[in-house]
Amino acid sequence: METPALTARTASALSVTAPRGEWFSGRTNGLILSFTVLFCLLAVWSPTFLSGYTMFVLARQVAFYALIALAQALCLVVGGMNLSVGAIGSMATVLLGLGLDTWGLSPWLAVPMTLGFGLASGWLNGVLIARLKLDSFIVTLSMMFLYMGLRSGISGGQSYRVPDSFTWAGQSEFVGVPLVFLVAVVVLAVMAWIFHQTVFGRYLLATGGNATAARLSGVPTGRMVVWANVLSGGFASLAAVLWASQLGAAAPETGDTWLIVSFAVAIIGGTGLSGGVISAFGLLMGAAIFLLIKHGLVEVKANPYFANAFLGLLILLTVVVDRAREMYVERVRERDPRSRSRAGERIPEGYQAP
Amino acid sequence: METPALTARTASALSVTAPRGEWFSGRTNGLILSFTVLFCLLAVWSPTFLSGYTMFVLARQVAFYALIALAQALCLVVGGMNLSVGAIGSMATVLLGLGLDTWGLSPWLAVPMTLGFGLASGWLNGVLIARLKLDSFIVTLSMMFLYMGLRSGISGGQSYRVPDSFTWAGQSEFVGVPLVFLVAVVVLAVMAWIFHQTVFGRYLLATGGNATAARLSGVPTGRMVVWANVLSGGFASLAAVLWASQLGAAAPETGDTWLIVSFAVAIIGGTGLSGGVISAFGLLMGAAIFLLIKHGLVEVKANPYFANAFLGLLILLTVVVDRAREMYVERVRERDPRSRSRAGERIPEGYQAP
Amino acid sequence: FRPSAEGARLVWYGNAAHPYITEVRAGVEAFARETGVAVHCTVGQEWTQDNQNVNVEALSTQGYRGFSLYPGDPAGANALFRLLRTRGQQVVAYGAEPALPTPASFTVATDIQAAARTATEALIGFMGGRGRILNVLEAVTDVNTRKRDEAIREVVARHPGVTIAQTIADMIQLGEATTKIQSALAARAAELDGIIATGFHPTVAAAAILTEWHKDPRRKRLRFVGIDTDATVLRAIREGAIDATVAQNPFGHGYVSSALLRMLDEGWTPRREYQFIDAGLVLVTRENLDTYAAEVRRVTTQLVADLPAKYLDPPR
Amino acid sequence: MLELRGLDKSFPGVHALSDVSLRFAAGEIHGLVGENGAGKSTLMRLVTGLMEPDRGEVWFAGRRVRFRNTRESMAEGIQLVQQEIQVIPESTVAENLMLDKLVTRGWGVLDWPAIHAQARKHLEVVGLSVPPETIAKALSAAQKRLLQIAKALAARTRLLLLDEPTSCLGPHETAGLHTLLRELKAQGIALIYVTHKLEEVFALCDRVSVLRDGHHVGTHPVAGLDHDRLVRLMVGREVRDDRVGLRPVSGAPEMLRVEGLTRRGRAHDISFTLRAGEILGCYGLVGSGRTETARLLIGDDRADAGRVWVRGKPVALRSVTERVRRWRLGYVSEDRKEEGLLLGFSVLANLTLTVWERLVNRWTRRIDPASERALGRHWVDALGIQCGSLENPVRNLSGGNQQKICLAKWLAADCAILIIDEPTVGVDLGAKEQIHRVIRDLAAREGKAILLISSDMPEMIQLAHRILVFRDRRIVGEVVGEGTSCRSAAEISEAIGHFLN
Ligand SMILES: Nc1ncnc2c1ncn2[C@@H]1O[C@H](COP(=O)(O)OP(=O)(O)OP(=O)(O)O)[C@@H](O)[C@H]1O
Ligand SMILES: Nc1ncnc2c1ncn2[C@@H]1O[C@H](COP(=O)(O)OP(=O)(O)OP(=O)(O)O)[C@@H](O)[C@H]1O
Ligand SMILES: [Mg+2]
Ligand SMILES: [Mg+2]
Repeated sequence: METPALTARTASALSVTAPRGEWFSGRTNGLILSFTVLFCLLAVWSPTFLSGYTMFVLARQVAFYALIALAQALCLVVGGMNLSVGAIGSMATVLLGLGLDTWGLSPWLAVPMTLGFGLASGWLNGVLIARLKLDSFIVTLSMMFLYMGLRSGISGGQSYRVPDSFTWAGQSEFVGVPLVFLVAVVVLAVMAWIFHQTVFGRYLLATGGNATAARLSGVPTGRMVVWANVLSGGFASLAAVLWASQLGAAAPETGDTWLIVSFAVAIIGGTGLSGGVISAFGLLMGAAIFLLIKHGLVEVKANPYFANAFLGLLILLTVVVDRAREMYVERVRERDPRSRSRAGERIPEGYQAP
Repeated sequence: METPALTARTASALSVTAPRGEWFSGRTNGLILSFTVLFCLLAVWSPTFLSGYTMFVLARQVAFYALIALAQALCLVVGGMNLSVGAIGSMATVLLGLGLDTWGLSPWLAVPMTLGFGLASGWLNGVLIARLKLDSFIVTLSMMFLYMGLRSGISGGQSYRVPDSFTWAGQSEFVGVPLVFLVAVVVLAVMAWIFHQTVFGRYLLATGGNATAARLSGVPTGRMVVWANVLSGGFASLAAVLWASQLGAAAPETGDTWLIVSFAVAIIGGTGLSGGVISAFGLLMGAAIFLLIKHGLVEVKANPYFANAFLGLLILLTVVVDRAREMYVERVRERDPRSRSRAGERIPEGYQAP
Repeated sequence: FRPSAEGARLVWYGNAAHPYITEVRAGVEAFARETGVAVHCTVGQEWTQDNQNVNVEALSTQGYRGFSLYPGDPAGANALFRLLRTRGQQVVAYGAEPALPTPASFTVATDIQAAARTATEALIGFMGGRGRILNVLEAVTDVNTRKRDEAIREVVARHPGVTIAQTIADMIQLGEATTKIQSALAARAAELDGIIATGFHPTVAAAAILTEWHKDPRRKRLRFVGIDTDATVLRAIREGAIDATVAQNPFGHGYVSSALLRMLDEGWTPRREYQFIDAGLVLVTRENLDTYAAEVRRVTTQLVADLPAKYLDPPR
Repeated sequence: MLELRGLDKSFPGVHALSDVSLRFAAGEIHGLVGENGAGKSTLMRLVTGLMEPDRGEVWFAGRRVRFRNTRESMAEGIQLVQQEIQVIPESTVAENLMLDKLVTRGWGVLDWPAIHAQARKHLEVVGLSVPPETIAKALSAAQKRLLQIAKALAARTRLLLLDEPTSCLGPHETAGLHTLLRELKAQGIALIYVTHKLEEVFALCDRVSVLRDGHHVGTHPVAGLDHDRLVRLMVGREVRDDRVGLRPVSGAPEMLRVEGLTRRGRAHDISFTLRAGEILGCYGLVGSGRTETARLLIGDDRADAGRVWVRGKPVALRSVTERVRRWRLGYVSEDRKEEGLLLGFSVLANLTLTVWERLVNRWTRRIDPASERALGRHWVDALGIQCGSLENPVRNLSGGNQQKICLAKWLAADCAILIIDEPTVGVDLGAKEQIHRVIRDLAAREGKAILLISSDMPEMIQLAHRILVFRDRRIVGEVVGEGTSCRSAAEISEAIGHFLN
């Protein structure tokens, strides 16, 4: 029978949906490019940039950003969002502090308790969203206020002390690589593997891609939404634990800046706002780019009052350049019939259905 | 994910898309109900609640919330969002301060200049989104950082003085009703009229409803996106001007809390997150409900450290009750064929296309 | 002006663009001008500890010798301080005291509890020794808020005719502060006699609200004392809309901490492992509105003069 | 196998099914026909648990069943190919196909090679030769439809329900599908087949049931039926739509002239002219580039080369808006859900979207509500759109009625040139005739120039004055009448077939 040569309409390139795992496809290329350019610029500019210490502090910070973004991306991927990432992190920190400081528990008890809280709060979000069919925005907004109120009420703004046996994790390194960074990389790799290789991961993606179609195919979409939220809460609390460990104190204000960061890094890293698309590697790159820009502004002694303005311009520049690159790639591919026939397998990036 | 519940529901219920404009249909009923309950509770609880001063300050505050939410809703309605509402407000305030204080301009010059900036910044957002086909999230995020950087850079965090001839507007009243409130109500009424009755408004809605279909029907969707952003920027700067006028100073940090508030009020007020749905009256109600909850917490002397927690719980309660009411209405309508046939003209709420 | 100085060995870091930070910076710059010692001045984007960590860690990779820092989080800042100390960099905290024990050598700050006590005493004085107070607190994630709250309660407890009618809190932004204070006024202006605000945002918001409130002569006179010297506040004092405010000497925070860093860099050693230096405070009323700045400056000069004698040993 | 007893279902304002009792046997293909909105799709939904009946019982394999969702009905071996295409856009073809039966190596770990191998097998069955790794949103509508069918067939099935499965398939794919279905029948599977194409009923079905306005009006063995009788059963009256032939329009002014229009990879060297009052057909197999040509014409896609004149004036503007407004060019999209309708909006808004600008009061700048409603009413009546009320969101309408709205919106728009892409997909016989009449009237009475894209050969033959034949994204030939004489349908299709091979 006659089947038209298949030309792909669009795709967001970061999708992990091509199951053989195009870890480095499309948009990810753009991210790697931006990252490399930034990295090289900084390395040339500053003699201290390539020092072990700089790498250490940067890697540690990247790890946090990536974890927080992952917590956000998990909700985005099923078509929702989580405004309460930061608040869950905050509340988790307070619980951790209560456990370690006030109740004098050992870290081996307090940390699981904290993570348990994260999972439970995610579960609560998920259940409200999926079972009561409420909007994820409203639910997580309410929860954000709830936890923010609780954490200040409980802690009174007081940071909790944590024992040295606990701070070890956040401050130690492993052949020069911060433990925290290793944790984040392992978590991201596992999540990437889950999204590529397991039924669970594919179900999450399908739920975000088209909930109705997924449900008709027997995907328990409600349960998937709950799971996504559970994981989101879990990673938010994990980030909180690691942060407290690095900080050497459980500060209730932890998480106050996470909301914007989590969205920004997730989106820069190529997670689709409308669901169904995620790239673990993209999250890492997104976090690195975001942080390199911030670090770079300090390195070049940009007028600190205007630093945010430069940050904004650079983010905009990054996406505009990326867009230009995409348009160019598309143009080239269209011109060259050979590359188009291959396009049946690969997907032209960023093509906007007219 | 299964949450289009809210969007789908509101899409039918609140939509001003039904061209005869059901100003008080469906979800709006729920809002009025919540508002009335809160209002009556407060009136009974507190002897001072019905006093002139209370009404005055509350009305003024509602006006701000509603304006900010409108700025957000305009972008939501065309299927985007505006993370830079607050930053535009902030930058506008600084410009206003520069004009009035540093350059010594008259308010008649400084205010138009400020509003002009708002419109221009919205235009810039819109052009980047519509012409370069960039994601509204990323564009407005970058702009948020940009303006936040500029405002701190320019102002150094220092408030500007404003002359008394300027503070008049924010503090005066008109038979007991704050001028600011009147402005907001007029603006909302005009916007409601535009959305119901004019081609421009309908085109905005259509763009958000289904951009492709709208474009293929000859709706200039790109231009509509630009316009929505222009108006959004304009209203953000209007809110900034009124706020400076009320505060009696141009404080650069104006706008720092607008982001969450604008989203929360718009969503509570029934603006769909996925576009095509807006209700001006809903915005007003949303703002009033949000504020009454906040005021109520002060009235009842809720523990200030926990105040946010109560706020979160009450918002959640409001939507859960509303959801229950909808389910009930739906159930009743299904049971009773007579009400069903009457309901033929009205739009069934909460119906989920299978 | 140039935001940073070439060849500087010292860093002053302000957490965010904020009137308080601007005043501290004025102190640092005055120090640099008067002594000719270059100080790299830089300001962050947010008050939070994690933003401070990102920025200061980036700075510390560049080989500065000493840091003058505001602890974003009293306990959390210590990890950052420790990091700097292990790299051989000196740390002086300003503005607020970090959680003890701390790796910082000094804190130069106003005793916040003393400031709160002074303000409360003044308010009670204005109220004629009796009446009901609205207590307006600032950030609920800041432990200092609770300390101020305690100080206020302690003073109120000493005056039998005075009670706290209500406490409101959690306003780290002017809009929030305005909404809440107005709500409180709306709810119980009739029962109130005075308002105390112990933070920048509540003070500025309350000054604006009371200015408006007192425009209507039929309204009850509400006494007010705040803690901050923003222009709006000073203007309200001059116009008589509010009664007083407490100046906390931010100029001194900047000046003295820089002076300490310089001495540490020159090899002076602290007498004790950690010392708190009270930067003093001045109550600003209509009377000393024009002279208080000079008063504050005098306090600072005196402090700097006392440093070698009281807090440090000369280099060997 | 399946028995329905007194099924009843109402929606606000619509009694979609009333007291329907039917029996379906194993090893039988049971046709289900009826006008748009007769309740066919609703019936399917009730059987598979997508909706619950208000009253009545569903008996399957001798047991009363009450499915609450498709998972439960699928477990019983009931598969549904829905009228509306449902795919998960970001997922691959293989996944879309196998989502409910992903092969694992245990512990939920996927075995992609096995999944792809199986998927390839299932795709082969329906003749869909795309790599299983393809992202689903890259597929054309026809490919998506085949994917959906493949999916239903991939499962262990005892009862297969097909809701207008051939609505966007070409003749070739349709024939393939029918062969497949006959095989399934031979295996003792029960099939229910909903269609508006009566040829298919006669070619395929053993018995046929007719629904009208939600009522079951009869079940008949196909053997004893003829076309006219079936039409009368469905519509309740005679439908005649048998004008045949090509009569070139001459002498009328030239409205549209296209020369060498090219967009690499989508359409190549397209040239033709279109006169006022002329209906120019574009025929071709699925994917032959007709839709791409239309998109180039309306300016939604940028051409690499070629020129376009409207009424002799060169057209340079690129945006759709300009083309619509300035050159009065209309385009009825082939994809009603994605590109045609504002699904959440009311019927009225969808109908009048293209004319709002003309309904504006000069002074108040307000859209005149009375004329808007009148206009909406007019088109609802003219095309017999079943919509309950004008305020009903189009999402709630039956597929055929949605299609009518898509078309009506442009009929209302008063365009000088109208490009109509697959106008009658999923539209019932009576309405099809109405639509045909409207299209003919537009051309004949109002002198509109119409470019008609259709994969429906009879439709093409009945409407067109001339037919352009597309293949491989080029025009490969043109079929015209000779003088004023009509050609027979057979002659025309032979001529077209000649160009296609
Ligand atoms: N979800 C719904 N809400 C409200 N009304 C509905 C809904 N679904 C169907 N209807 C109405 O029920 C009637 C029957 O619809 P149905 O989809 O079963 O028709 P159909 O026979 O499949 O028509 P078509 O041939 O056009 O597909 C129509 O009038 C339709 O408007
Ligand atoms: N905008 C686009 N970009 C890339 N590929 C496209 C685009 N639109 C369609 N295609 C692909 O081109 C092929 C032909 O599409 P087209 O729309 O022409 O098919 P059709 O509508 O079935 O046939 P016809 O063009 O004859 O109407 C399809 O396989 C489709 O996937
Ligand atoms: Mg149907
Ligand atoms: Mg086509």
